[in-house]
Amino acid sequence: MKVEDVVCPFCGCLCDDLVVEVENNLVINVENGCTLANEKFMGDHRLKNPIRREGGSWKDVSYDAAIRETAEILLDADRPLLYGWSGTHGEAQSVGVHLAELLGAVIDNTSTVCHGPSILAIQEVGHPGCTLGQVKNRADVIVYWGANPIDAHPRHMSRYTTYADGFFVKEAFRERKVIVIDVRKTESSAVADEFVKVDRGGDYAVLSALRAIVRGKGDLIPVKVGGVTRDQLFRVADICKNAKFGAIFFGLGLTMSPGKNKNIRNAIELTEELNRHTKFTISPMRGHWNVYGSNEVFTWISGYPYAVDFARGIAFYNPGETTSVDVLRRGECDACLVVASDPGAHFPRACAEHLARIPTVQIDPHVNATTCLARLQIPVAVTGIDAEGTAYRMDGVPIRTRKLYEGTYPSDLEILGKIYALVKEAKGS
Amino acid sequence: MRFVLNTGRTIRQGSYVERKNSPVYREEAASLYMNRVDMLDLEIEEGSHVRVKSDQGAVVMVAHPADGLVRGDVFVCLGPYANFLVNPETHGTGMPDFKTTVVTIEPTTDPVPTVRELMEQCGGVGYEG
Amino acid sequence: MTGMLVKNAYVIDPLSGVNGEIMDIAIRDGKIVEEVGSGAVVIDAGGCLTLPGGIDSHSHVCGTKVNFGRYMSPEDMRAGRTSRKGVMHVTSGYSVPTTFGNSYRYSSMGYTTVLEGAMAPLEARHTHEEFTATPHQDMLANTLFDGNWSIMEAVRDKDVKRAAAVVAWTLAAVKGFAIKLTNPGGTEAWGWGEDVHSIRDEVPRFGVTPAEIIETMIQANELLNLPHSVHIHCNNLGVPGNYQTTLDTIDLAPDLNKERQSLYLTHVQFHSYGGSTWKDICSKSEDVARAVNARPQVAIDMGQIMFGRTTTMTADGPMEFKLYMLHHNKWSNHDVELETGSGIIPVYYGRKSLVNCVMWAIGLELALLTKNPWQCMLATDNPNGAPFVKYPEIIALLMSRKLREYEMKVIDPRTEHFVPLFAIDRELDWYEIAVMTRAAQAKALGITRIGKGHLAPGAEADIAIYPLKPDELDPSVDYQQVMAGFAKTSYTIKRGRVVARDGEVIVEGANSTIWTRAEVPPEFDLNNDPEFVKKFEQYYTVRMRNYPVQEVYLPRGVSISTEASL
Amino acid sequence: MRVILKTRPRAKPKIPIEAETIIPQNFLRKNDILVYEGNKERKLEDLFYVTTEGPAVSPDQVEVILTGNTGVIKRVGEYMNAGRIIVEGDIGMHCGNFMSAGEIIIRGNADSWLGREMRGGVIRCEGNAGHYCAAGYRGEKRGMRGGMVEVLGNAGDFAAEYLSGGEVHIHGNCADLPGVEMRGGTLTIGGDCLRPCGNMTGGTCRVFGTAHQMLPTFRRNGSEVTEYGGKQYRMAVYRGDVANRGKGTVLIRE
Repeated sequence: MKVEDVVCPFCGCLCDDLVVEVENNLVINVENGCTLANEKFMGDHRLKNPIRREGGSWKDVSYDAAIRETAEILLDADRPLLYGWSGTHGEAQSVGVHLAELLGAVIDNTSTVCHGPSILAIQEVGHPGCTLGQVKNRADVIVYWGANPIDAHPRHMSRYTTYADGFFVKEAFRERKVIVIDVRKTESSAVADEFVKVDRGGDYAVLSALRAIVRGKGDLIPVKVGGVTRDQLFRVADICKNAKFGAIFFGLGLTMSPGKNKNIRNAIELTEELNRHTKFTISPMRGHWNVYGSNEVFTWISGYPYAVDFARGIAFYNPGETTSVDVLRRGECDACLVVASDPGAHFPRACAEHLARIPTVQIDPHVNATTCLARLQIPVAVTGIDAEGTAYRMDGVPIRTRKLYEGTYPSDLEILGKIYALVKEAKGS
Repeated sequence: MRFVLNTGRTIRQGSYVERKNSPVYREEAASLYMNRVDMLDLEIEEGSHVRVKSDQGAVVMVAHPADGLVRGDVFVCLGPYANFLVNPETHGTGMPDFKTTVVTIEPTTDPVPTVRELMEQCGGVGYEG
Repeated sequence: MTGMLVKNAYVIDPLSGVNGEIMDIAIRDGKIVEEVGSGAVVIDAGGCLTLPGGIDSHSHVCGTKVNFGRYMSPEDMRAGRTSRKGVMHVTSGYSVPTTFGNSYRYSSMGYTTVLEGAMAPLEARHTHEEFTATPHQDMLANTLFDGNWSIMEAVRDKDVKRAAAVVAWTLAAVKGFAIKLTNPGGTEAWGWGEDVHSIRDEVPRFGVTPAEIIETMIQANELLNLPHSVHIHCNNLGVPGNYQTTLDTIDLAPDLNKERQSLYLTHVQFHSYGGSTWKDICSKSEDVARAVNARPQVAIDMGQIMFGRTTTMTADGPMEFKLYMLHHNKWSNHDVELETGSGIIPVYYGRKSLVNCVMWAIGLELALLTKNPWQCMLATDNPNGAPFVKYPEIIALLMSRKLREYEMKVIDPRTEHFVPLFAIDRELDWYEIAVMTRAAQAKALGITRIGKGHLAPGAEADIAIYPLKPDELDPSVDYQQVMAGFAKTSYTIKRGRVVARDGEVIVEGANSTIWTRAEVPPEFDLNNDPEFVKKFEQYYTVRMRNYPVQEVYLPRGVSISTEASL
Repeated sequence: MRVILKTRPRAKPKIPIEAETIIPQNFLRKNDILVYEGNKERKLEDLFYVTTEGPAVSPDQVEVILTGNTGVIKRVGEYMNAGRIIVEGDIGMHCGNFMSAGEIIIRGNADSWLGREMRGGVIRCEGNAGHYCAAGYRGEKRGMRGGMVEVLGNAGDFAAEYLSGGEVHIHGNCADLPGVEMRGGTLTIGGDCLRPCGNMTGGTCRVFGTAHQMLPTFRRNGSEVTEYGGKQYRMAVYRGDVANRGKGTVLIRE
C-alpha cells in the first residue's frame, strides 16, 4: 500500500510530502524523503517488550507491571524529573504536563540542550518571524548563522529557501542570495554566495558590529571583528539592507557558544534594526520534529515553554535552575521519567551518571544509550509510523502526523494516560 | 596538544541515531575530525586512535582529517563520545558549553569503547536485544 | 436526568423580552425547558440577578499568537499563578493566562461562550487544540481572510462567487466560524514591510484596495448565508486621525440582512482618533457613534482600554511594528504565508499618559453615545485594551457617572480638553448591560438559533447568577458592589451543570466548538478546482491534503450548516 | 532577637530546600514557618534545629543566623524588608530576591541569582557569587533597582544583567558579560572581566582590572581619574553600546 502526503517525524522541517509504501506492518519504500527520513521510516530496531533491570541484568516484564512500577517510582520521589517529549505527539505531551502538575515534578523538553537559549532571548526581545512559506514565496536574501542545514535539516534549502521557487521568486537559485556565517566550513557554506568565517566565540561581537553599521555607526568598527574583516561586515550589512525580504535562520552555533542567549538576542535585535530599512525575519532551526510542539503544549498549560518546576504547586520557571542538565548535575532529582529522547547520549556525562544513580524509567521505541542507565524501559509505537498525533513545525505550523499501519505497540499517549490514571488515583484527586 | 572541541549534527549521526548499539553509529559518533596539519603534528593518520581528555574525563576516538576546520579546532558529532568530555556547567542558562570544550589529544592504541561500555562507565547496565 | 430548577431568580433576558422579572428557570438535559418534576435539584437564586451566560464576541484566548504571547512573557506568566486545586489545573499569567486560566476566570465571571477574534487558517489546528483546553466555554473562531491570495485574486477579478467559494472551502477546512478581516490588504503589504493607509490604497502587487476586499466579502458572506456578518478590524488601527478611515469603512456597509448587522466593526476605540500626531490626538467618538446610530446595519464593540499592564496581540503585523517603534520593549511578528500576519508587544497604559487617558475615555464614550445597546458590545479586545477580568470595572464605569468623575480626578488633567466623556450624563441600566454582555453578542454572531444568549425554553442552559440584587442597589453609587458582583458569580451554569460557585470552578469542563459549514454547489467546491489545487501545492508549504483540521480536534464540534445562494 | 537555624541531617541532602519564609519578620510571631523540601512541605523544625534568644518587637530587631549545610537552601531573604540574616557558610540560589531593606551577610559563597530584582537594602557576600548576581528576571524589563550588592570574591556570568538602579560591587573578577543590558545604576568590578556591558543603554560600569574582549561597539571618549580603594586610577572612558541607543558609560583602567 502506498500512502501519500506522509509527514516525516524526524527534524523540524516536518516535510509532509513523502510517499511511503507499507507492506505487512513494515515500511518498504520511501519517496521524496531525505536520508534521515529514509532511515527513520525504514528502521526496524524496536525494543520488543518492556524490560526491567534486576541487578546486573535485564528481564522482560509486562506492560501492566512496568506501568505500575513507573507510577510507584514517581509517587515515591520528592523531586522527580520528567524529561524529553520532543519525539512524541502533542496529545502525549499534554498528559505529561498534567502528570508533572499532579506529581509536583520538574518537566523539561529537549529545547533545554537545543534552542532553550533562543527562547530566553525571545523572552527578552521578542521574535520577528514568519512561516516558512513566507520565505519561500518572497525572500531574496537568506542568512544561515551557526547552522548547517545540509546535515541537520537536509531539505530545508530545497523546500523553503535556496532552491525553493516561490510566487515572487520564480527562479530561486538565481534570484536569491545566500549568506552562511559559521566558525567552520560546512557542506552548507559550500553552496553559499557569501561565506563569513567567524572566530570561535566571536558571534556576539560580529552581531553588535553589524547592528552598529546598520544604525549608521559603522565608523567605529575596527578592521577586524571576531575574525571578520570590516569590508565583509559592511558588505553583508549592505546586502541585508538592500534585500526586499530577508530571512535569517540560526542554529546551535549561536545557542551553544559563549554568550548563549545573548548571542540570539543580539541576532534578533539586528533583525529588528533591519526592519527599519526593509523586511527581515529570523527563525531558529528547531531540531526535533516536534520540539516546537512541546514548547507550545507546555506553554498553553503551564505558561512556560520548557524547564517548568511544579514542586510548589504553581508553575515556576527559571532555566539555569529548573533545566534538566542543572537538576541532574546538582544531583537534585531522585527519579526520572524519560520520554522520547536520549539524555544518556546527549547530556554531559555527569548527568548520565546521575540518571544511573536514581530510578530512571524510559518510554521509547528503541534501545538507546539511556536504556543502559534506566531501571525500566517501555517500548511504544513511533509517532508518524504506527501512531498519530499533532506536531508543530519549526515555524509553528501544526500538522497531524499519520499512522501508516495498525501496529502492535501502544502509543505514548496510551502509556502515559495509564500512568496518569494511577498517579491520580493514588493522590486521591 | 591542546584543542577546542566543537560538536554538532552530521547526516550520518542523524541517520543512525535510532541504532545506538550499531557499529555504524559508533563509527560516526566516535569520529574526531581535525585539521590535517594538526594530524601531522600529532603524527597520526586517518583512522588512528586518539585519547581525548578534558576536565571531565577521557575517551578514545578515531581521527579523521577535515578541510573545513582551522588548526586547533576539532569536531565530533553530538553523542555519548563527545559528551564524555563536556562539562555540565550551564552558566545559568541550562545549556552546557557543547561547542567550546578544551581538550588534549594524544595518539593511543587503546580500543574505541562501545556506547554500551561508555554507559556502563556511567554506572549503567548494557542491554543487548 | 431529574433536571434542575433555578428558583426565585431576578431575570433579565433581553432576547426573550424579560426585564427584571422574578421567575423560576427549569432545566433538563442541558436545555431550558418549560418545567421539571419535583425531583429536580433546586438552586435558590434568592432574588439575585440572573442572566443568560455571558458571551464575548471578540477576545484573543487561543491559538498561535496568543500562545506566543505567553511563550515570550514569563514576567506576565508569574503575575497570576494558582496551583492545582480540586478539579482546577495549575494556571499562570495575568494578561495572557494559560488556557485553563482563561477558562476559569471567564467562568467565574459567568461567561459561557467566547469567540476567538483571529485564527490564521494555516494554523487553525493550534487554535482548536487550545479550544479543547479551554473547557468551560463554547468556542468559535473568527477566520482571517485579510491577506488571502485567493480572495484578493477573486476581488481583482470582481468575482464575488469565487470569493464565496474560497470562504466556504476555508471555513469547512479549518472549522472556522466567521470571516475576519484584520487590516484588509495591510497584512499582505506587511509581507514587504509596507502597509496600506486608507481604504482606497492599493495592496502592493495585487491591484486591489481594502474597500474592494471589504465590499466583496460582505457580499460573499451574505451569499453563503453565514450566521455572523463580516467582522472587521479596520485599517489604520491606533493611528491619530484614523476615525476617517473608520467612517469610510462604515459607509461601505450595505444593509443586507434582516436578522443582524451586515458589518461588525471590532475594538472601535482604537479606530476613533482625531488629530494628526500623538501630540494632538483627540476623541472622535461622537462622529463614529453618530455614524453607527444612523446605520442599523453596523454593530461595534468597544475595545475599551483600562489602565495597567497588558499585552497587545493582533493579526495586524504592521501596526504592532509601529507600536514597537514607540515602546522599544519587545516585539514579535509572525507572518502567515498566503493568508495574514500577526504581531505582539507588551504595553502599559498609564493614567499619566495623556494619549492613554484619551483612549480610555473614547471606549466609554462609544458605549454611552451609541443609542442602541444592541449595536455596541462590551469588550476590551482582550487582552489588547485590558485583560477581560476588567469587564466588571467597565460595567461599573458605564453604570455610574460618579465613578467616572472619580476617575477623572486621578487621570491626566488635560484629558477633558480632548474628550467629551465628562459631559455625558448617561448611566446604563441593568438591562442595557445585559444586552451589551450577552444578548447583543448572540444576535450579532447569529447564534440565538442554536440557543445562545437567551433563556427561553429550548435554549442552552447557560446561566449566570450574580450576587447582586438590582432592587436593593443603586449602581450609580454602589459601584463597588457592582464590580464585585460581576467579578464572581454565585453560580455559573453551563449546559445545565453548575460549573463554578462563588468564583471557584467545581467540575471538569466539556465545551463545544461551534463552526460554520456553508454548502455550495459542486461547481463551487474548490476541491474540484484544478487551478486552486495547483496554486495551493505550488505556494503553500503544507500539502493541501494535510491542511484541513480533522474532526478529531473537535471532540464536541457543533456545525451550523447553511445553504449558499450561489 | 537572635534566631539560629542549624540544618538537620537529611536522607536526600541534595534536594533543594525552598525557604522564602526565612525572613526576619516571620520570626516575630509564634506561627509555624513552613518550607519546602522538593515537592514536600515541611515545618521549619523538621529541617532545622531552631534556637531563639532574646526578644524583639519589630523585624529590624531580628537577626537570623543560618549554619550547617546551607548551600542548597534557596530563596532565603526573599522580599525581606527589615532585620538581618547572617549565613555562616554558603547559600543557595535566589538569596535576597526582591529584598527592599535590611541586611544579608554571607560568609561563604552564594549560588546564582543573588539579590535578583533587589529594590533596597544591603547584601554582602564574603565568598564568590554565582551567575546572574544582582540580575533581573527572564523577560522583565528592569533588573535590580536599588540597594547594594557587594561580593568580596568573584562573580559568574551575567553579573548585574539589566541593572537599573543601585550599586553592585564585585571586588574580584567577573566572568562573561557583566553589566549586559544595563540601563542604570553602578557596577564596579575590582578585578578582570570578559565582554563588559554588551547592549548597555545606561548606567556606569567601572573595571579596575583588565576588560578582556572589549566589544567593538563602544566609543572612546577621553580619560578621567577615579578613586578606588583609596587609590587614584586613570580610566579610559567609553560610551556605548552603540549597537543599541547606548547612553551608558564604561570606565576601564588604563
